[in-house]
Amino acid sequence: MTIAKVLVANRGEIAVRIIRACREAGIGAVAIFSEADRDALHVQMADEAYPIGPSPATESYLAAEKIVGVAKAAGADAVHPGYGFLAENAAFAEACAEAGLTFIGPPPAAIRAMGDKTAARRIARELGVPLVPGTLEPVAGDEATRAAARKIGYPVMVKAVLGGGGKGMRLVRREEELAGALRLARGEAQSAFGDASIYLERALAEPRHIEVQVLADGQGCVVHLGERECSIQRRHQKLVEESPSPFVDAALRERLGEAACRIAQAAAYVNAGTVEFLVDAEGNFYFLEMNTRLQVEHPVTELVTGIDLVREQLRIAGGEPLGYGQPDVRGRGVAIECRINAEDPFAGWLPSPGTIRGLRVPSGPWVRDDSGVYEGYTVSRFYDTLLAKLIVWGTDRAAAIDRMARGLAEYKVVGVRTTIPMLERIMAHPDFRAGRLSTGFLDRVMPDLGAGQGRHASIALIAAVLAQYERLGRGTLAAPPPSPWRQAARPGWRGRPE
Amino acid sequence: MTIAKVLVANRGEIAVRIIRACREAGIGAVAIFSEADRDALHVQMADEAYPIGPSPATESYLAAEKIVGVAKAAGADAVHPGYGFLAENAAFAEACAEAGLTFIGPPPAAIRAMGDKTAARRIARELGVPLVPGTLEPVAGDEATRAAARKIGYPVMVKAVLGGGGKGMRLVRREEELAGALRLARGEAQSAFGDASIYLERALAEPRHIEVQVLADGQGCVVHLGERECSIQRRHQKLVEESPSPFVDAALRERLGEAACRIAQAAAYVNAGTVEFLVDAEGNFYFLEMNTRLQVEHPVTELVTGIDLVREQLRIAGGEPLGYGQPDVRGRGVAIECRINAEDPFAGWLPSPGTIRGLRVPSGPWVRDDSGVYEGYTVSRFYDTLLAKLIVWGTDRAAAIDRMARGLAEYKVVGVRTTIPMLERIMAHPDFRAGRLSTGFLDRVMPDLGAGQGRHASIALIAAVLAQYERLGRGTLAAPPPSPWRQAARPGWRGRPE
Amino acid sequence: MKFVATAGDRAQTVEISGGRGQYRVTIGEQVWEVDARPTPQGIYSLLIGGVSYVADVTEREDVAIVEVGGEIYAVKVEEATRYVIRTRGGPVAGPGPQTLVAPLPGRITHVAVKTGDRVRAGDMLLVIEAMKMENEFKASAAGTVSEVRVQAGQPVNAGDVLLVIA
Amino acid sequence: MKFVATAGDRAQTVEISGGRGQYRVTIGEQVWEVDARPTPQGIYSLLIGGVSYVADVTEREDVAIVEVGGEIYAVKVEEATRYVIRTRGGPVAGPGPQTLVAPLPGRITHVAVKTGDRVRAGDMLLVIEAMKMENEFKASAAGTVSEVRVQAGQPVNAGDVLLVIA
Repeated sequence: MTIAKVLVANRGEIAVRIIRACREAGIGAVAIFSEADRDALHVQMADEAYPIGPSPATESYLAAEKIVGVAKAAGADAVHPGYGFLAENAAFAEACAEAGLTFIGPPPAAIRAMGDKTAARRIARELGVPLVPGTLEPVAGDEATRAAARKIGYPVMVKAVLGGGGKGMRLVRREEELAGALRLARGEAQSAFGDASIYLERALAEPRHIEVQVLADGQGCVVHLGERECSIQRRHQKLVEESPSPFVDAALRERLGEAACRIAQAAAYVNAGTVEFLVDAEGNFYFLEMNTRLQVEHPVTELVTGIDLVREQLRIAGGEPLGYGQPDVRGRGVAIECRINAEDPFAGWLPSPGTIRGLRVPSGPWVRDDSGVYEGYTVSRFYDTLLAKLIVWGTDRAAAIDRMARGLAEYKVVGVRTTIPMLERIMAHPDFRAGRLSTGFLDRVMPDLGAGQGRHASIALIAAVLAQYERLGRGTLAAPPPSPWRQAARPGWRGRPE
Repeated sequence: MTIAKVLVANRGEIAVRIIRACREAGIGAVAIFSEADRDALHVQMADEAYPIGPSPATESYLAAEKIVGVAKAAGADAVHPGYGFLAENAAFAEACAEAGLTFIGPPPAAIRAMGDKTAARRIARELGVPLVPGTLEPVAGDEATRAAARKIGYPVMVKAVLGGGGKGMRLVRREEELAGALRLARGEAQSAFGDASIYLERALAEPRHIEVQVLADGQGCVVHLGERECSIQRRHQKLVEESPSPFVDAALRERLGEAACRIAQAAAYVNAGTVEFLVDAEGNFYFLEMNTRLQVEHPVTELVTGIDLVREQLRIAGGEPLGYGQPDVRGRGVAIECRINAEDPFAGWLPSPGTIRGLRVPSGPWVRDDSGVYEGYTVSRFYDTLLAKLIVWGTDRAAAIDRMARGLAEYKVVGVRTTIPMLERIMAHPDFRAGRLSTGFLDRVMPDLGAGQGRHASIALIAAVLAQYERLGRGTLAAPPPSPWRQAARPGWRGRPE
Repeated sequence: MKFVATAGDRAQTVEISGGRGQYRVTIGEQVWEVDARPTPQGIYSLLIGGVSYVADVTEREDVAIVEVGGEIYAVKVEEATRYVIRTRGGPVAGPGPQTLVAPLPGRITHVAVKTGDRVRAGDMLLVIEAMKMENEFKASAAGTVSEVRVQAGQPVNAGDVLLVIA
Repeated sequence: MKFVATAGDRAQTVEISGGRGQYRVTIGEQVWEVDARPTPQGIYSLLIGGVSYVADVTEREDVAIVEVGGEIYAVKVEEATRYVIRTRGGPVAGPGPQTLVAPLPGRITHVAVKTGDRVRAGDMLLVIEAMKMENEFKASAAGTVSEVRVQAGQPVNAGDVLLVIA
């Protein structure tokens, strides 16, 4: 059951992350790429790479049958789905198994149990884990929904039963808005998940989004690796994550971790997974859902615990026992992750595809860049906007924030707009520094923010004029660098001059 | 005594490292640059940067008076010397103090006490710390030297009293070689240190080079941060370093650390310093010398202990107490550093200045790049060959080695030759993997190594021919990338078309 | 050489001389001695009075997007003579028809208005899906929809005119 | 198009056709279908039969230095016709005078031989200090020193002739 060659059924930074783990484990890595992705970094990093179809994901990265076929043809014995695409698709996990490929993730039954959000809520309820008040079954019909919403109490969240990633989700403040929100949410759910089923939850006021990482081996051993706080979001999508949460003390951590492990055990979970909670200002926590895959923000847990989650996924999928228990998992310091997206935060987070003309990536002490791009790479309009994740570690939260601010200031991306300037503002914000986080943070902070704040206005004018002046050939910019050393670096004798 | 603005009296990767620490601590950073260094990365990273003189170091980075003048003019209140240049120059430390500048390093008396290697040996002897057998005073006159060498027993090392960094050092196997070696060593010592004094030590057979990091505050508190193994050297200069040493067990670590702390205390040492030892195959250790500055290889200690050494230097220089004791210093896992030098390891390590035309730097989990260069940067012939240091961390030594191999394989430097291919071979070598290290390692392993090993010979031919074919315009390489998105990323209205 | 640099609503005359890395820049009354080094990637190292700046310059159509110290500026740079010719006729007469242009390629997922609708500033006009995000476009001023050129489900390219408000 | 590629002592005919990223390369009997993407930095992504290679190509004077998979090759590539013309005269006649040329700029710190000295392979000739390193140059074959053009302490540029052995 040892894994020798893994097909990575993904693209971008997470494909690169998985390929790196394979390389370090001495496991072969096979990439797949769509027509838009021949130049992608994961193609260059892999040992082998095969075309999988046209650029739209439905015809390539979501084409389960084709992917299984390539895996077999390349002689892979396992498939890592990353996150997104087919990562939480139980049918794909089954197709892998039928083809004799190890699916690096949980068993199909666990994916199904947690993929239906109302079924997951029922499991949590049976275990006595607190839930956000709401329905335990999908709601059907406007009348029944209205009644259920009234019973829960407004504001309510309308959520897709097969949801995830903020899709098919609507906040409803008053009964008048309910019918319209239902229509939109059902439509989104149908097109995103192929299923229009909806359930309701009470909307908490400015809750924190806190999630617990679990690892479970095939022998029934389950541990948790502490929590991540993911409250800084835009459009219900995470932008900044950290571990541990500044809000969670040792006692709450133990209760959250214990609840997460019980849910994983009840679902007969194996491999890495994440149990998400909402936590209110009083420290009450409520089970939200379980993600049956690696999370985008897994690196903050890695830097704090020292445990390589992708390496653990490979080991567990290969049948190895974890080999350690809860007391062996010890955190040190604080880690923060910022998502570097090709979006313009000053223009409503509008996506910004294009060619990365210049790229300088920060590094140095305790700075990690998990990236899927390089200088000269063209960001495609076909896939999501995540270019890279910048992750830092510090002995405490203040040190980690200072380090992140330093790293963001070093990060230069020329040619596409990115979230970097907004992330810099978040790191500098007194509420963020004080740990006053909630999922409403960005909406609360955003209104104050303009693009240029004027401190460097003159410098910007100078740079712009200089660029134009030089383009017109008036200054012939700087001395050209001295020509590189043009002789072979070989001491000793050179032959007779030709 | 709080430090608000630091002048960094150095260049290259260490200047960048120090500037990063200042930035994270909220301290202003002032760079200096020689004529050759206007384009250097440390100039771009600093808050302020001032020219300091012509390219030769004697007229710029070694021009103590000029540097003190710039520091005063810029309103700096402290000076960080980095390593090399003026870092172990007691007169410079005194000049800083006289100008009212805090020297970020030990007091001048401690620099002097340890700078004279025979004086340092006498201190160690008084403390009962074992020494490599040899002279406790400089030796003068061929006759007296011959007698001393006979008493010590051959092979002997001839070493400069004010030495360091492998300069003025000669191995003498037989008495016949002594006179010649003395002449060469004295000449080198005179030109490198302005002093031709020489002493003798017995040359151990394939010893390990193991050094202990210490931190001492101004209140008399001294701790050690464990050891580094630096046995992989070429030309007596380190190439690969790691912490902890695979050879050192807890008992030996405690004895080494205790000896290092006692030497620091005896020298009234303050700030970060390193005590170097040779260790023989039986685990006997011998004091070699103390380096009164930050070491090139300090990052491996940082990644294992979680302690930011440059931040600690700033804190100690600012008068803060350490705030922790020996039991609080706890290591986790293993870290390895590789030096990426502009040298051709297949041509006698010949320096390779030139322009870095292409650069791809590894990153991802637990990979740190401490670099002083960027794509397009021209490596000057005036300074040393160190471009960058690649540092990795792993839960154990095997994981760290696998990670380093992965990182080196990702590292692309086009335009200058580097040590990377040799470092890759070292990581793959069974002796290295087994921890069978000694200062003779490279000489023992080198003979087996040629440049191309033939596995990829056909691929190399294809790439070379393709480059020529495309340069001749026969293939018009690939489709040009789609033009970047040429419109301002602003949703909403655009004005009347012009 | 004289330029007019416009950032936001403000146009300023900027005079520049020198070259090969050493420049003198005059903005209004203020004179700046600038030591500048470019990189092919559009990253400039500037030393001005000892202070070190790294500025990114991305040139788009007629505007330079400059990023420096975490701030972003859109600066339109014109030779002074051209600026005078362009603006000699006085300011352009009041607001005419306005055109919503697709700023990026994607797919229209929703159109909220039809021809003849009156809209106010802030009213939602349409949604473009791109890079897995739904991007809402709102009216920035009041008016009447005179033309709707797209419908839901339709793919669009950057630069396509989507709708016109008179 | 036909080239002769020489790596080490071995010259091989290499035929290449195609373009825009898709090539057919023939070396001897073997045919390779190559999907190649360049970057301006000289970093090539190659896919050959599904296997992914990243090769660096640095072009120096008349030779390409290629780095791939941790291996380094110096490959001289010539158009086949030129190669034939160059080599038609047969191999160059036996060893003539040999010239030690400075491979990098630096300072001569030591000259170990003088005119008239006989040297053997491996004998130390001189030392150049550059980038804070002392770089020893040794004779690769026996001969008699006919000319010494430098002395200790003297700076040299890359390409300077340092000494000649007849």
